[in-house]
This record gives sequence, structure tokens and C-alpha cells, in this order.
Amino acid sequence: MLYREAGDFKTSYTSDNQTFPIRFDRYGYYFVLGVAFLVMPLILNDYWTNALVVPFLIYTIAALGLNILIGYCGQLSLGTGGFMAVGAYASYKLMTGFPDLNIIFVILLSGLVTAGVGVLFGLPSLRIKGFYLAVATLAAQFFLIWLFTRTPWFFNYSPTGMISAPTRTVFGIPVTGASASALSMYMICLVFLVALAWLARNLTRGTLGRQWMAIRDMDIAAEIIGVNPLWSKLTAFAVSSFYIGVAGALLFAVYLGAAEAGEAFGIDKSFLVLFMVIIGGLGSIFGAFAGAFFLIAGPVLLKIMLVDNLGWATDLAAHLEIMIIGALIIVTLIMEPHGIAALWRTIKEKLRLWPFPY
Amino acid sequence: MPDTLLFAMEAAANGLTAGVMYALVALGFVLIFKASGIFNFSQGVMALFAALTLVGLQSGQIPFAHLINAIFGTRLHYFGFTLPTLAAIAGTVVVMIVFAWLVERYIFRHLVNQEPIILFMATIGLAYFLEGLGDLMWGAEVKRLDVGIPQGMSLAVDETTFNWFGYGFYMDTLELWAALIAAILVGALVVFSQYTKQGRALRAVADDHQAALSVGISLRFIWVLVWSLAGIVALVAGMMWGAKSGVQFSLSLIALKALPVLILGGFTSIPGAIVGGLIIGVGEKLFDFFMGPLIGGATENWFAYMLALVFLLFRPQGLFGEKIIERV
Amino acid sequence: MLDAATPQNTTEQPTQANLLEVNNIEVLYNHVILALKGVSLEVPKGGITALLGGNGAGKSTTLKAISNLIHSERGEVTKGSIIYDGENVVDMSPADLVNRGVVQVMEGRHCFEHLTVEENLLTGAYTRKEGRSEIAADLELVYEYFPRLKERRRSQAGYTSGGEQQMTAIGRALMSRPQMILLDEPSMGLAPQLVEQIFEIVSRLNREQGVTFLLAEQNTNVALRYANTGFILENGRVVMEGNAKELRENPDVKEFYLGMSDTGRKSYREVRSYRRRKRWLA
Amino acid sequence: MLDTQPDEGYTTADGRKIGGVAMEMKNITLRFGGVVAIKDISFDIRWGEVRAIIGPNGAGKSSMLNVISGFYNPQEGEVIYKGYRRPRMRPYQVARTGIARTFQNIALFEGMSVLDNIMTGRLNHMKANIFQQAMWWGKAQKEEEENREKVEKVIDFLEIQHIRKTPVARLPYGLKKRVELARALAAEPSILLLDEPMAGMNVEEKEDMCRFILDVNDEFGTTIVLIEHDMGVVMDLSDRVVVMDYGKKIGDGTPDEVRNNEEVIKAYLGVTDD
Amino acid sequence: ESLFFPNMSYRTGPFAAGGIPFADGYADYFTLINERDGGIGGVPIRYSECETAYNTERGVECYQALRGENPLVLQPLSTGITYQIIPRAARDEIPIHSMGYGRTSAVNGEVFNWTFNYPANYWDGASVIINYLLDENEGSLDDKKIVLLYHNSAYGREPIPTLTRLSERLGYELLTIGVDSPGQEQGSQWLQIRRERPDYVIMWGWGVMNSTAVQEAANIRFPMENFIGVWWSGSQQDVLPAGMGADGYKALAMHGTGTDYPVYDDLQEYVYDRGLAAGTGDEVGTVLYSRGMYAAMLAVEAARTAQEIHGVANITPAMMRDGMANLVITEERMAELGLPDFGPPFEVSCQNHGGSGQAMIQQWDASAQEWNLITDWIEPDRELIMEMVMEDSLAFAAENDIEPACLN
Ligand SMILES: Nc1ncnc2c1ncn2[C@@H]1O[C@H](COP(=O)(O)OP(=O)(O)OP(=O)(O)O)[C@@H](O)[C@H]1O
Ligand SMILES: Nc1ncnc2c1ncn2[C@@H]1O[C@H](COP(=O)(O)OP(=O)(O)OP(=O)(O)O)[C@@H](O)[C@H]1O
Ligand SMILES: [Mg+2]
Ligand SMILES: [Mg+2]
Repeated sequence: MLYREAGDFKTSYTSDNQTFPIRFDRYGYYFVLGVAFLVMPLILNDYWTNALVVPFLIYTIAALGLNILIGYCGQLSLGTGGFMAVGAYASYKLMTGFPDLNIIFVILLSGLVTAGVGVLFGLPSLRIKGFYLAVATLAAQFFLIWLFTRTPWFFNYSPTGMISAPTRTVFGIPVTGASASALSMYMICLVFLVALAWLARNLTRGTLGRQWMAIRDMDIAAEIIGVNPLWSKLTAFAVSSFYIGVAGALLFAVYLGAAEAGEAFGIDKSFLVLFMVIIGGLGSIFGAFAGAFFLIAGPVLLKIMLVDNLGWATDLAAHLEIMIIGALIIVTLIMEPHGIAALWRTIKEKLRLWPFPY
Repeated sequence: MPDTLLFAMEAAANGLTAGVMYALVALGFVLIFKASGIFNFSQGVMALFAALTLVGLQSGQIPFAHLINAIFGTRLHYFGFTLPTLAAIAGTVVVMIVFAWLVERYIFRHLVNQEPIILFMATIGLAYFLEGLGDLMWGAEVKRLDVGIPQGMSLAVDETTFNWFGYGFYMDTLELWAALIAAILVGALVVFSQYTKQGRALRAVADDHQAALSVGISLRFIWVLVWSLAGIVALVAGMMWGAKSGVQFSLSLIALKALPVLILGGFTSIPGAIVGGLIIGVGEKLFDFFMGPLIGGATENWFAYMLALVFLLFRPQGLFGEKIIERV
Repeated sequence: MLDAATPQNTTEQPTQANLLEVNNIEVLYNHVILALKGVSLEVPKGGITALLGGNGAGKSTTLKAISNLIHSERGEVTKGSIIYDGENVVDMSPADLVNRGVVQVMEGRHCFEHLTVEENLLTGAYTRKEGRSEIAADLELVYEYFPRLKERRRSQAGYTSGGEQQMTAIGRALMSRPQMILLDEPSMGLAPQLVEQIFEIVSRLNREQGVTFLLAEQNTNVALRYANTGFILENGRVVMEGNAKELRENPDVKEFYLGMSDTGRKSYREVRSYRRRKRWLA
Repeated sequence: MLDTQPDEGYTTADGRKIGGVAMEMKNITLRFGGVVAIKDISFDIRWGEVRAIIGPNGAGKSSMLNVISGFYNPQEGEVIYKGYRRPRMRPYQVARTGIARTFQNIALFEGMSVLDNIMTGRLNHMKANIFQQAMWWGKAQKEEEENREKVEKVIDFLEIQHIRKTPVARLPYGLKKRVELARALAAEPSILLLDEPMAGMNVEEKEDMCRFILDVNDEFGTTIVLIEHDMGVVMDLSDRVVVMDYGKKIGDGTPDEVRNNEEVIKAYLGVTDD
Repeated sequence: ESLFFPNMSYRTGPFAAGGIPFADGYADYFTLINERDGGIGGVPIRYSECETAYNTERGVECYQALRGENPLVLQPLSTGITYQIIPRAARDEIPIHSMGYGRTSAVNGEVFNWTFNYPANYWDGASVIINYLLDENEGSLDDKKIVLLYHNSAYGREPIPTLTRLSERLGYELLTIGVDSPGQEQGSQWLQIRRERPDYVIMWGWGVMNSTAVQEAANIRFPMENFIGVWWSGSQQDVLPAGMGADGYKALAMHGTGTDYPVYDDLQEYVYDRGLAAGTGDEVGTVLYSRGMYAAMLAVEAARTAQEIHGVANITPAMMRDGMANLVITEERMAELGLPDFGPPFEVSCQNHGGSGQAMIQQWDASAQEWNLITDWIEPDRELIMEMVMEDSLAFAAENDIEPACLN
């Protein structure tokens, strides 16, 4: 009797449009938010924050962004790594060029810069579709990385081409650089994530979201019923790149501290985020969280299990680890092609029918 | 003749053969895409795996030795005998066919009628799995692969061009061989897909899994067939690339070089893979030759993609790909 | 119109035993959506059986369950059995079934878009072992049935009109020389002339070659005219079954499926209010 | 029976007033490579009428709708809409001029729920900008609710309340058709193009569908262009009928006129139904 | 109680082939110390590996996992990871030893208190090669043309400033040609080299880039004795794939190779024969194995020094840092350790974390399949390098508000 929508009658369209129409879900959501802001800071230690939680938060932002592009608007992109690099280098140039600019603005501006670049590389999507579009985004990926490793201006002419984030503060507390504490890193990433997830939710449930989905499901029909493909695709590229740029800026400035385009933002990154989106579930906000968690926590937990607990050699463990990750991807897809989010929905539907099997 | 022109010609000629090397990898992609609409990301890893298996068999390595040793505390490495190259190749072909069967049985059978992106994702999962498996089975060290194909500067080309132009062109013998093998391979595959009943069935499956099932095409058979073929193509690619730069992890990354080739030629066209390879090969070599010094070199990674992109703007389905049907 | 000449075979009862028996099957989509809740059917050998019912009644699902195409839509038969020619076929692959002579024409055409019309037809002969000449002869036969296809034989199926695709799909099924054809809404999108023609072909194949038909059809009028027996589905259950003639006489069927009232057919314009069909399963 | 003066309309047998010319197709020719889908066809559509297009399979009916909705650009001829020659437009621009349609091969957005599908029909009535939408504040939310109300009316009207939240991929064929109609209706178009809306329905469902169509026509005065193979429906519903065969127009007139046209009988109707 | 020496190894990923032998050598030496001497100063060594796959994010994860366990010294084994953990390790007071890689300007111990890169760094390496070439050409490189073929990454770009400055001074023409990672395609680069006809090619490569370059050089018949790699481009796996074509190829050597050192007798007795060898055990004596062993040996010596300075056996990371900052390696000590002439003698100080900067040149003999040392220790141009080190490190200090100073 726990999980029921019966009794939850909607009296207005507003309440029907709620993010969590079922009361149980809604309370669950407040609970999670409460835990994230109030309880987690108390119980997290440095290792878990740094090894797992902060990257999870950052990659969730990237996955949200990519999910908007692929999951909602149906435009396949493999340029995530390149766009994250734009965010990272933009934040580096802003941080070093305007030392007094607050880091929050730096990160937002980096997102905007990335959005611009995203729109530029999104232009071919008006003509090119599906896997063919992947080439346009791959071109972006390789070109951007090349640009950042070849143009000294981007790394302030440092001899090695590495960029390092100087210390910046929010309310006097350092959030970037070596002196930033795990807690402050956690908090800034969490705030960005919660805000951006909320915006993503709003965008995807409104008109723009429906335009994106219409383009995704059947672009020709969408155009005939009045969706402007140019506008929808480019807004999707812009919003998605904004998120990815913010994620790139956070990854560089807050998490890594130092980076080099080719190494930190290579094609692997594009694939990693793509995995998250697909494993989590295309076209689902929750999916971005689930996918990022699966792919960030999975390897770390496997490593801890195999190496630290079972005492296996690291290389054996690492080989097994990629095999297991690969196998898990396949198994998830076979179980539910639409990812963890869909799996979760099915479970909820079952719960709703419980105790009847169907 | 002015030197620049000669040099450019040399670069272009090398581009042609380099393009063929890319095309070898692209061919495997095309086969699978044609037959199932699956964009097989694991093709590169398949090439690596095939090459690893070939070397392993050739040198009599014990598979999973590392794992066995770790578990049982043994110190196994080699069987102590080696296999002749041809036998090792035959053995690898068998392994690739078994692999194809397993892939169908345990993965794609369960993913019939799913969207292309889901299938694509599954192949990425497969790529991971296979990469780990390859390392676990044969170890991660660099291995030397020698199947008896000569390597190094082709003297014949050098001499001929010297007589013609007074400047001897450099061409790699291995790449010339690769061109020959690719030509044979493409010929055989074109005949297979255009002139046989199975060829037509392949295209039907790619269009609509469900409808193909409804006319009695056995997806299982078709898929095992094309994955086996793709496995063999991967072996050829792995052999050529492995001979060039050793067999090790990076071999799988050649898939990234094959993508623009594939896209430029069109996903569904076997000859397209070759033509695409040639265009990309020549294009990137010439671009690097003329523009590289001006903009800092190492342009090859992105130029191929940019070139493919420009072509796509004019032909969204690639040069020889099937037209994308847009109707309501 | 109903009183006009009806094909003779409606009254004949098929002579042989059942070719297909569906025993109380349940079909579950996606692990949660129960689409069929115990459907049983018998299809006599050499007969034409019609499956009727409103939108969402489960006609297509039943047909797909029989041909086993249901698996590719994440559906499964969770209960009951399907016996074809004495064999339980629930666990067979669609290809096995085609090899045994059961072929389905799916709802919504499902042509191979990039193949030409002719190639589409030829894939229909995929399972056949005979030589080229026989297949070519059958191809001609299909063209004879559907001259329009002959004109469009070299066009990619994706670019042909809705009706042309429907003809292609039916022709493709015929190419495999099946024993039994599962037809899902064959008349959909076809011009009236062609609808008659298709049913003529059905009854001809049935008479001349003894092909068994199971057809889901919304055009109840025509379907019941050509069928021997009929089943009416509603909400995943069989609610009425019987000989086609009896069904046609049934007042409810007359009213709701044939659009006949005692006063004869009335104009669609006259229907002034939405009527709700009498539910057998209220 | 037709009024000869083009701009004043005419009165139908059952007393409805039909207005002036809404759209005029002038000498339209459409070719695909060697295939001529439409050959020099002209006809007009008047405000408020139900105009049917019939013809055998492959005659070019759907292509004609595609021309009207701007998806195909004819090689020759012009479309006069509301008295002006329509310039070359992208389909979405055409949609914004008040033309909505349904498709022969259902073109719903499979990944979305029924409600969202219908809401896309109202796109052109929603004006909140991207920032307002992102914040879900003020205009965006208000607008969403207003439009939701309109959509709910359509949902009630078509009696699909129970599937409101169902993903359309799960719906049976007939309901999908109905949802498609709902999506087109939600746009509150001045001209509604329907491509075989009743394919795959039984008599009872067709009756319902006819009722919906007529009601829309009556209540909102929506002009309707209808392609249908069920002659009963066509004859009962339409005010005027265009008959096409092999891309050519072979007949144009009231249902009765068309029904008795020799050429039409030969090419399409065959033996007259009832 | 134990002394914790972790290793941030990479036995998987694109550079596994280089990571495996290094990790094996590093591990085996610690095993030897435990087995033979019962640890350092009586305290056993605890060794563990954390797999980074040469990937910076994994590196950060490893750093976080290791740092709680009081590691005495970290070997990040990747230039990228080193850059990332330098500031964190300084905050957490954990010493880093980036031997022959990493941030060159860490030589300045007053800025980089916790980072050490003795005995030699990239700028030393570049300078040693040039000095060697000067020697070969009777003291003049005027009118010579030298190509630098480099891995297009932070690592590969390191030598460029040094080589550029030296070219200004010595008058040779420098041409830099980048190869994008991983580098198995160098067709156009080598065609360019063929056209340019340089006198020498210097290579800063890693992984598959090395073997491909050697193969390509052989293919275009570039005289192999004029082709010189850095120490990361001079191991067996770089030359073996090219077969006889690689004969004559040269590379820098930070240390000796092969098993002709007395220490191998001990290793055989205490480690290999007892079945304690790390990995598959077939890397013993290779160049990168030797490097791993050398790194472990330097760590052990630094630990000993720390024990002496502080008079406690169970040292902390901070004490270890003092040991490293006061490390003195003499020829005698090397001989005592069973590694005579294996590495250069050098001293570390609080100001200078860079060691002597010396290196040798080795040459590949393809028929015997072994590396031969063909020179003695060659000095780099230390003056120039210190000048550059100061510039770069002071810029870093300014950027990060560091007041250059010695810790003790
Ligand atoms: N792929 C699917 N996933 C989930 N549910 C489905 C799926 N296909 C059909 N259903 C459900 O199964 C039920 C029966 O559908 P079916 O398509 O068999 O109806 P039908 O009788 O063929 O209707 P129509 O005349 O409209 O074609 C419907 O309620 C539908 O919602
Ligand atoms: N995009 C296209 N490319 C090529 N041929 C086309 C295209 N669109 C339509 N055709 C052809 O034009 C002709 C008319 O097609 P259309 O779809 O308009 O027919 P229709 O009258 O709607 O027929 P139906 O009743 O069967 O739906 C057909 O022969 C079709 O094959
Ligand atoms: Mg149906
Ligand atoms: Mg049509």
C-alpha cells in the first residue's frame, strides 16, 4: 500500500504537471536533497569525496547535457570530450585573465562559450543525420583538441601546454586549487548540479523539450506540424554544450586542478559520457544520474573489491574490470534497452500493480 | 619538374596506400552495417584481438597464462612449440568464427528490432569486453608479428620513379601488398553481396529486422555469417597493421581512422570503403604537406574528419551510401 | 450489398482437422502490459478464418504471437500453447515457422525501404529451394495480381505510395508459397476495387491451392463475406465465435461491425451522437 | 449545384454555408525523377467545406497533401492561399499559416506520451522564451496551463482520456490514428488535411471518427481536406470530391456527380458499392 | 610497523607495454630488500600497486586512495598525473619522485619542496644529446639540421625550449615535428624527414610511437646511428619489432641495463628462485625493468638517509622528504649495492632536487639483441638549464603565491 497513485487525484493542471506526481516519489526527492545538502557533508571522507562523489556530480552534469542532445533531441554526438575541453580552457583563460572574477561566473561564462562553440559544430546537423552526424561531432572533438594543444595562447604559453587552476574562492572559501577542501569541492559541484538538473527538467517538460523530442522521434513529421528544425536543433546543441562546458570547467578547475587537452579530454571522455547517457536511459533526467553513478562508481567499487578485498594483482583486476564493465553494459541493454531509468520505471509499474503480477 | 610537385606526388602516392590501410578496417564496419544496421564499434578491437590470437598461436603462447598463474600459483607461459604461419591463420579464422557465433548467441539475438543507437552501444560494450579478454588471454606486452610479408622501401618503385623523374619515390612494400589484398577482398565481397541471395537478405535485414523475420530470413544465420566475415576482415587488417607497428593495445585505435573513411564512402558500400580510403589518404597527406608547416603539423587526426564532413554537406549519405529515405 | 452474390464457399465447412490451435494464450508486453488474457482459436485446415474486434482488441498481438514475431517487440507468450500442424510452436523462431509454411503480413506494411519493389518480392522467396525459373514464374503471378507493382518494380519501396507498399507486402508473402498466411489488415489503405481483388485472391488461393488463412480485418463486411469462421476479440479475450454466416446474422455484429441497422445502411452524416458499442464484457 | 461565382461560396444540401476560396491549386505538376506523381492539376478548396480527394493507389493523393503542406515543392504550378500566391516555404512555416495534417503512415512521436504528442500540436500558440521556460516561471507556466486546458478539451472530445499518459508506442493502430487527429486538432488550424484517417477502423469506430470530423467542421468552421478509400465515408461526408488517377485529375464535383462519372467508375470505383 | 612504498603503475591501457617492466623492477627490488635484509633498517617494506592505466583521473583516484596510508614516496609515472598531484602532495606533505619525467622545473627545491626529479630530467636529456652530438662533430653543430620528433603532449613538448635555446647558441637548425597520440601513423612525418634530409633525428616518444618511428626510419633508410631517442624511447620493445632494421639506433640511458650486475645474483637467489618475482618475470634485465629497479633503489637509499638523519627506523613521509633532500649517491655506494657504474654519482640538496643530470648513450645491436653503452656519463649544460628552471619555477611560484624557501 506504500506505492500508490490512487488517492492522488489532481485537481489542477499545475499539480498534474508536477515533476513527481506520486506523493511517495516527491517525498523521496526531498529526502534525497536533504541528505545531499545536510547529511553527506557530515559523513563523507576525503577519499570518497574525491574518488567518487565529486566526479559523479561533475559527470552527471555532462551526462545531463549530452542527454539533452542525444536523448531528447536525437542528435548523436561524440564530441563531448572536445566540448568539455572548451569549458576547461575557457575557464582557465578567464581565471588567469580576470583574477578578480568570481569563480561562479567564470564557470557560467565557460558554459556560455562552450554553448557558442556547440552551436557552431551543430550547424551541420541540419543536413546530416544519425551516425553520419557523429562525424561532424568527431571532427569537433579532434579539431578542438588539436587546437588546444597547438595554440600556445590557450595555455598561456606554458612550455608543456599543461594548464593549472589557480586558487579561487567562494565566500572566502577556496574551491579550486590545492587548498580547496573536499567539502568545498563537493558543495560547489552539488549546487551546480542541482540547479542545472532543475533547469533541465523545466526545459524538457515544456515547449522546447517537446520540440526536441518531436525532432528526435520523427524530424520530418515534426517539421510539417510546425517545429522549426533549425531552432530546435541549435537550441539543443547550445543547451547541451552549456552543460558540458560547465562540467568541463568544473572537472578541470575543481577536480583535476591541472589538465592537458589531449589527455584529459580525449575521445575516451566522449565515449564515457555517451555510455552514461545510454546506460542510464536516453531521454531521462534520472537516467543521467543513474548512468553517471554506474560508470563512475562501478570501476571504483570493482577495483576495491578485486584488489583491496580479494588481493588480486592490479593488472588482472584492471583487465577483468573492463571486461565486467563491458559485460554489464551489454547485460543492461539486453535487460532493458532503454537503460536503468526504464528498468526503474518498469519496477515502479510493477510496484503499482503489486501484489498482482500484472 | 619542380621539387615541390615531386614531393607532393610522393605524398599523394603514399596517401593512396595509407588510405587502403584505413579501408581494410572500414570494410569490416561496412559488412556488419550492411547486414544488420549495426554500427560495429568493436571492429578495431576485433582487429587487435585477431592479431593477438594470431601471434599467440604462432608463438605457442598459453592463453590466460597470467590468470592461471595468479590463481594456481603456476608459472605457465608457452606450450613450447610454435605453429607455422598458415596454420596459425587458419586457427585464428576458427577463433573468429566462434567469436561471431558467441556474439550472435549472447548479444544480438536479444537485441532484435532495437534502435540503431542501442545496438551501437552494445558493440561498445563488446569492444570493452573484448579488449579486456584479449589482454587477459594473451598479455599486454608489445608483440612482434611476422607473417612473411616484406616491409620497407619498395626498390622497384624507387627505381622506376627515379628513372622517370630523377627522384626516387618512397613507398612501403607492406602497404603495396595491403593494396593488393584489399583489392582481392573487395572483389570477393562485392560479388557476395550483389550477386547472391544471401546478399539481398543482408540488405533486407538492415532495413527492417521484423519484416526480415517475417519472410523467414534467419537473423541468426545472417548475423553469424557477417560477423564471421567481419572477423576475417579484422584479421587481415590486424595482420597488416600489426606487421607495421607491432601488436598491442593501440592497434584497436585504428578504428578511429577508419570512421571518416567509412562515413565518406557511405556506410553501406563496399567499394565506397576503398574509394573513401583513397580520398582520405591522399587528402590528409597533401593537406599535411601543404598546410602542416603553416599551422603546426599533426593535422591528420582531425583533417580526415573535416574532409568527410565537407563531403557529407553535399551528400548526406556519403559518396556511395544508400540514399536516406525521407517520406511521410 | 450483403444480399448480393456471396462466394459459395462460406457455407462449406472445411473438411479437415484444425491446422492451428491456439490454446488459452496470454501475452505480456514489456513484462507488465497484459495484452491477451486467454485467447483460444482453432483454424481449420484449408479454411479462411477472420479475427475481428475493435482497436486494441488484440488482433495483431494474436497474429504476432502465432508467428513468433512478438519477441522482437519485447512481448512474450506467458501461458497457453500454440499448436501448428501437431507441433507446439511457441518456442520456435519466425524463420522456422516460415519454413513450416506459416507466413505473416504485418500490419503497417513493413517493406524493405531501400530495396526495390522487385527485390522486396524476391526476398519473399528466401526460404524456397526451387530454381530461378519457378520463382520467376511466381513473380509474374504476383505482377499479374498487382499490375501496379509491375510498373513500379524498379522503384525503391520506401518511395512508393501507401497502397503500393501494402501490395508489395502481400505479394512478398505470397512469394514464399505458404501453407498458411496470417494477414493483418490486408485491406488497409487500399482502394475499394483492390480490396475486393485482394479477397478474390485470398479465396482463389484458398480454393485452388488449399492455403489456409487467418486474417485480422477491420473491414468486417468483406471479411465475413469471404471467411468461413470468425472470432470476435475484445480487450484481449474472445467474446464470440462462430460460423461466418451466423456472425453476420447476429444483430449486435450487424449493428456495430457492419454498420447495418434494421433499416439498412445509414449515412455517416446521420449518426448524430457517439454511440458506445454494447460491451459483451461490461 | 455549385455556385458559379467563385468568391461567394455556396450552400450545401443540408443548408451549411460554404465560404469563398481558401486555397487554390493551379496547374500543379510534381515529378520524382522519371515518375510523374501529379500532372497539371488544378482545383480549389473553399472555407468551411469538406473536400475529399480520392483515387486509386499511387494516384498521387498523398503527394498532393504534401504539396499543400509544403513538404514537396512542385516543379510547376502555384498554390494560392488566402488570395496570395504562396512563396516557397519550409513546411514549418506553412504549418504556421494555419494548416495542420495527419499522415497516412502514422507519424506520431513514439517516444512521447499521448498528452505530449497532442501538446506539440499547440507549439505555434506558445510563446514563452527559452529562459522563461528554463525557470518554469510566469509566462511559461501560465501558458503551459492554458494550452493544456485546450488540449484537454480535444482529449475529451476524442475520448482518449484514459490513455493520456500512455507512451504512444504502446497504442494499437486505431488509437494512434485518433491521437494523430487530436494532435492536428489541437493546432486549431483553419485547414485540416487528413490522409486516410479511417484506415484500420471498423464501422463503429469510423462512425465515431466521422462524427468528430463533422463536429470540428461545424463547430469551428474548420476546412477539411480528406483522403479516404471508404466510399461510404467519402460520399456521406464530403461536399466536393476531386478524383485523381495516375497523377491526373479525372473528376471534380459533388459526390453524386463524381459517383456517376463514367471515367471515375472505370478507374476507381469499379462496380458501385451500395 | 612497515614502510609503505606504493606504486602508481599502469599495467593496462595504451602504454601498458612500458608500464609493466617498470612496475616489475620497482616491485622486485623492494622484495629483495625485504627478503635479504628484512626491510630497511629492520622495518619491512610494504609495497602495493594502484593501477592508473596512464589516465589522469585514475591517477587522482589512486592518489586519494594512497594518501591516507602514509606513503613514503609516490611515483606518479606519468607527466600528466605528476602535474596534477604536485600541489596536492605539497599540501598533504607527501614526497613525489618523478624520475626522468614530470615537471622539469621541480628541480628548484625551494619552490617545489615536495617534488624530486633526480637524477636527470628532460632538459638535461636534451642537452646531453646535443653535447654528445657536439662531441661527434668536433665541437661544432653549425649548419647541421636536427629534427625533433615528439609525442604531441606535455611530455613530448618538454625538450623544445632547451633545444631551441641551444640552437640559437650553437647554430644548428631545429625542426620540430609532432606526432599525435598514440602515434602508430607517422607516414607523413617520415616523408617530411626524408625530404628535409636532416643530419640527426631526436625523438621524444612513448609507447607505440617509438616502435613505429624506428620502423619508419628503417623503411626510409634513415641512417640509424643518427637517430637518437630519449630514455623513454630506448627499450627493447621499441626496437625489436623493426628487426634488423633497428640496428644502430641510439638512445639516452639514465642507467645501465642487462643482468651483468652483482645485484642480480641476489635477486635470483632471494626473489626469482623463491617465486616472488612480480608479473610474468620475463622482463628481468630489460631497460625499463632496470629503470624501475633503479627508482626503487633510490627510494630505499633515501629512506636509509632519512633514518640516519632522524634516528628512527619507522620514518614518516616528512622524514622521507628530508632523506630525499639529503641523498648522496657515490660510486662506492653503487658498487656496494651491487650496481657498480649503473647510475651516475650525484647529490641532492634542499635547493636542487635534480641530481647530476648526467646520462649515457646506448646503441642497439640487433643481431645480438642487446643495448650497448657507447659513452661514459655525459654532462648536460647545467648553467642553461638552471637558468630555465629558475624562470619557470619562479613563474609558478608567483602564480600560486608560493614564497620560495627551503623547508628546513
Ligand atoms: N509493443 C507493444 N508494447 C506494449 N503494449 C502493446 C504493444 N503492442 C500492442 N500493445 C497493447 O496490446 C493491446 C492489443 O494491441 P493490438 O495491436 O494487438 O490490437 P489490434 O486488435 O491489432 O488493434 P488495431 O485494430 O488498432 O490494430 C493494446 O492494448 C496495446 O496497447
Ligand atoms: N518522394 C518520392 N519519390 C519518388 N516517388 C514518389 C515519392 N513520393 C511519391 N512517389 C510516387 O508517386 C506516386 C503517387 O504517390 P502517393 O503517395 O501520392 O499516392 P497515393 O495516391 O497517396 O496512393 P495510396 O492511396 O496508395 O496512398 C506513387 O507512385 C509513388 O510511388
Ligand atoms: Mg492491429
Ligand atoms: Mg497515400
